[in-house]
Amino acid sequence: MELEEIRVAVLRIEGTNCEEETVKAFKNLGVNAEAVHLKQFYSDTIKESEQRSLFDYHCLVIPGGFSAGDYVRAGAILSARLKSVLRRDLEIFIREGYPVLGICNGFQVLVELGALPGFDEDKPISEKPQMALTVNESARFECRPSLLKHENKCVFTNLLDLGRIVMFPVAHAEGRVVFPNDEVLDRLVENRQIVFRYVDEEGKYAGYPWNPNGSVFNIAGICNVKGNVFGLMPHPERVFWGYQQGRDDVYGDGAIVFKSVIDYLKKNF
Amino acid sequence: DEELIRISEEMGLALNLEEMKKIKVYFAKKGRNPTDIELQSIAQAWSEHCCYKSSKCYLREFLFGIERDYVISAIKEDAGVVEFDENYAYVVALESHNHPSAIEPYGGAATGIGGILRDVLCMGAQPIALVDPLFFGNLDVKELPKGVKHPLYLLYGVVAGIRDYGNRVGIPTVGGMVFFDESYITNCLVNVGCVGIVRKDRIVHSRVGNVGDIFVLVGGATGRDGIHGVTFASKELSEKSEEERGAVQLGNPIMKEPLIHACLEVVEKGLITGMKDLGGGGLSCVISEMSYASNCGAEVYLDKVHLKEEGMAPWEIYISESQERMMLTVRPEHVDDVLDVFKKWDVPAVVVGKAIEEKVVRVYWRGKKIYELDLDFLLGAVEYCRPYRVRRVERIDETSKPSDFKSVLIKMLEHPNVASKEWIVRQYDHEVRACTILKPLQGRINRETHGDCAVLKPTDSWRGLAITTDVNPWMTKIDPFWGTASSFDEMIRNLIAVNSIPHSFADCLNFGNPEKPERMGDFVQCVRALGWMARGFGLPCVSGNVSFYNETPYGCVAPTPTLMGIGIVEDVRRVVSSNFKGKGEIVLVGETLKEFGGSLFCKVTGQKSTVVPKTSPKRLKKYANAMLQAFKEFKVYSCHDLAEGGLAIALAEMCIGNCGCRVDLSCLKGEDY
Amino acid sequence: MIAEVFIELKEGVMDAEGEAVKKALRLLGFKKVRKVSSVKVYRIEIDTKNKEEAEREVKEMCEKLLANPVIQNYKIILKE
Amino acid sequence: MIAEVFIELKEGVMDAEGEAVKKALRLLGFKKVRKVSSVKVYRIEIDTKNKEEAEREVKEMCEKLLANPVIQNYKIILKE
Repeated sequence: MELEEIRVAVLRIEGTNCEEETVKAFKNLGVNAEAVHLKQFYSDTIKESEQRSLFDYHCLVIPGGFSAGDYVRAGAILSARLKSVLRRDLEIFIREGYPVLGICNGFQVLVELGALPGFDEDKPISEKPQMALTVNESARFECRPSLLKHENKCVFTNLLDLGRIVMFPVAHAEGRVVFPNDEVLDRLVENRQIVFRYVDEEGKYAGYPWNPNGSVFNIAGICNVKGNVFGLMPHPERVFWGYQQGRDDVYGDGAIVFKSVIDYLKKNF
Repeated sequence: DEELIRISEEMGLALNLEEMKKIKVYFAKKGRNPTDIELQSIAQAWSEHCCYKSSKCYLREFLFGIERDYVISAIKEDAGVVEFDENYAYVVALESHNHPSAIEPYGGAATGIGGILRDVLCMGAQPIALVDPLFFGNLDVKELPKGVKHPLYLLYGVVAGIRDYGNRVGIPTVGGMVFFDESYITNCLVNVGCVGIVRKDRIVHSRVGNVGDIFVLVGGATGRDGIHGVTFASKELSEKSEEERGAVQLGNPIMKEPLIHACLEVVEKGLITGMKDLGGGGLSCVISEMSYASNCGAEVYLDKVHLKEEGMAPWEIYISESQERMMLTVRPEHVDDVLDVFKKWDVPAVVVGKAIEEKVVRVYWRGKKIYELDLDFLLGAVEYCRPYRVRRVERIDETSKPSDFKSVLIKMLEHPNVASKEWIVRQYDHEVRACTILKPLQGRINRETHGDCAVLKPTDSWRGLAITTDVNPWMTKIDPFWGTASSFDEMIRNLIAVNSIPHSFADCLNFGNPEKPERMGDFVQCVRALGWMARGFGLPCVSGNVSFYNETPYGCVAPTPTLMGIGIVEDVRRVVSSNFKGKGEIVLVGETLKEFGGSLFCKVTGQKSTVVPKTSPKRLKKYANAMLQAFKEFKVYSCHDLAEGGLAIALAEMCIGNCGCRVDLSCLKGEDY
Repeated sequence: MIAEVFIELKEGVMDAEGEAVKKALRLLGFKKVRKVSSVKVYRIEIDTKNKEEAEREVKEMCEKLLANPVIQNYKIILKE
Repeated sequence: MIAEVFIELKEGVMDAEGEAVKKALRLLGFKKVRKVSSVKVYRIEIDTKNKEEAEREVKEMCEKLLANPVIQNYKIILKE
């Protein structure tokens, strides 16, 4: 499909914060993207002109922030609301290979929703969550730069060479990856679903502060089996431009995530 | 007369005898007795917090009226509005939230952030950055007076409040400072500042648009929380302050976040003619101030206000300071569109009254008129040029060379006022909105050091805004005049250090009880110094706040004129960070004199000196221009200003950021200090 | 009808908040503290005719929103 | 000795978390929910010889760190 035809929805409810810079990132690459309030997908109190369906878009992004104040657990309320109003559409959307991206709070929502780790292709949203993102080991909010090693490719990183180290900043209080048992981790490794891991300057899998939250296996971002649903705690939209990380070149490390998904959509749809 | 005083105490009006007499005369002429709602409303309007009655005459004399063509609106409104470039203006506000934070640190600090965000929002601006200058008692305090919380408890509570509110509302906290001194043991200071950006053709003023406009109250429901918050801030804290729980309001960031979006949407669509936030004094102050500023009056129907609790008396509704509320004035034909926008964002909005021709405010409750006051009387307010006595600073200088430099340096680096505040900065999301170019912590990853300013890039152009906050209470405690002048000097140097052009500043003046002449003397000295430096340098003061009564029977705060400086960065790609880059010569700019008054060296070694560093605006201007010229002509790798701890600490901070350095001091003339 | 929902971390899942509180308490001089665990409790007032219905409704709330089975256990106590 | 400390907001103080959870539950279809209030509970294991000493220690912990008497009430339950 053509660049101009691509339409991206960046989901928002009260408390999401990073939708504007995420929309700007896509727009700068020539696609039309808009911030869409969850109510616009289902509520009849919304004016006709503003009502939307998930299939008006080719990519869904759940941005960073504190959806519903992060009460109960980060992302819990938004994922419960998503599950109750959009579950059927979302399952079709994922099964047909459309890309879904969850950044920081978005990753927490995808995990609570059961869309990640997403082992079962024909049932993209599992009944029960199969992993959790819980309070950081430092029991504090962490806003710091973090270095990530690219372990495996997915729809959102296929233009990035394997093994490359990039800098995306992190800003979260509940980003520690926890699995119910080791078997889940082994399957993720086996299926090559681990996309990014926290590393130090020499590329080694170091502890705090390089691993800002104490995640198992230094996991920073994973994708589902098909590779079209991707969730990560660091913020690529905050290093889209070079000047955002003190570099002279035009694009920063984060731009590759947005370029890859556009390239995927142009080739496959 | 005793009866008047009794009434003032009983109703918590915090008004003195003279003010109560003024009210009696007014109502005698009216031929009727005042209702309780009228008395409460007058008490709010005449409180120190709302009308600056003890400070206005000195502020006007020394500080106001520094004109610069690029200033659009200064001092008169909730926030200063200054030109940023051809089509954008930036908005600045700095305020204090001291009294509630001493009682409930978490809620006090959070509502402080909520209030300052609304001051910027009501000019129609999108908030883009927050700063939090904080002042606490010394951490190693042994015993505390009864009912006073430990500085560590207050620090954790305040930082948690700012973190949870600022992060949730999605505005980056990019700067601030933390200062520890025993004078803050019983009175911690929580100052908060905010900067916003607005298109020039979208600026909204905090006054009624025109007669016939409809008042629309938007945001949270009204409850009993925060009643007398303003009068509570206008008297000394005492042990029993703890019972005045009502005076502490609690913020709700998840109600505030959509409120910001909704307000900006109605501004964007040009649907409103005026907007003002409900801060101190609640509905009473906002209605009267908006009408008074447009020379018109207002009719208000209290039954329309949506309430949080049942059974509230009309006066409680009228002066309640519940959080997250804004007042809009809207042309009648736009009211429905405005209500629609707020419904989409799940933010309650309701029509509560309309603007009328006659300069009077009438309030109706269940169809009955229960309040009618002339605005000139209500807001003509009372003003004092309080007597003051300036204390003489006699010169003492008992400083001498320390025997062991190394141990002194270690002690200076360990001191809480110099030690790294990374554990606080890392808890604030200082990068949300992706416009933070120069971060508060600079240098190699996970080895960062403190920078002088944060720099933001608010629009699509390469033009940026540098923000810093500064004051040195050790110096102002010894010599209020030269201490304030040096703090202004340090603020300018912070702005220069990142290659930004000093453009404007806001102040928040925290002092003790104005009824005591020597406290008033300190205040006048500080304001005089500020006026002298700002006028001499040519830097306009665009917004400010005065917080008196920061005093308890146990002690009074050091004179604390907190300053927030704003600089213009012509091209964000040429900002300069403070850590060494491993190459280039080290150049020290400026003279080094033996001025140890209020210095870290004296604090650490216990030696005594009252020679506070002196400065002059002309010389400062010359240095500033020379530095800015140097940035243009030479490749400057890094730059840092010398503050607490002088050259030693400045060099240490620059090394911590990246790598070491070798320095030969023999070229410095004069004694070796 | 009032239901109290207790949500606690499962055995083996590190309780970061509990650790932080323990450290702070020891800093303040409470040396005898051995372990602190944090528990989240929601007190829900619900209009149901009888206890069974309330129990069923609250249980569903825990499954759908309040507890994440991977790391948390929940316990419901009903009160008149 | 195990002490359970219940920390709750006082009457009239707005419970932002309670409000958010109530709104979410009603949006999920639990219309019968009338009110939700959030309660923080700490389970503290402490080495003290007897109940009185434990009670006194934990009470002091609440005063100094765990609760702010201005806006919160606390209740201590001791268990063997």
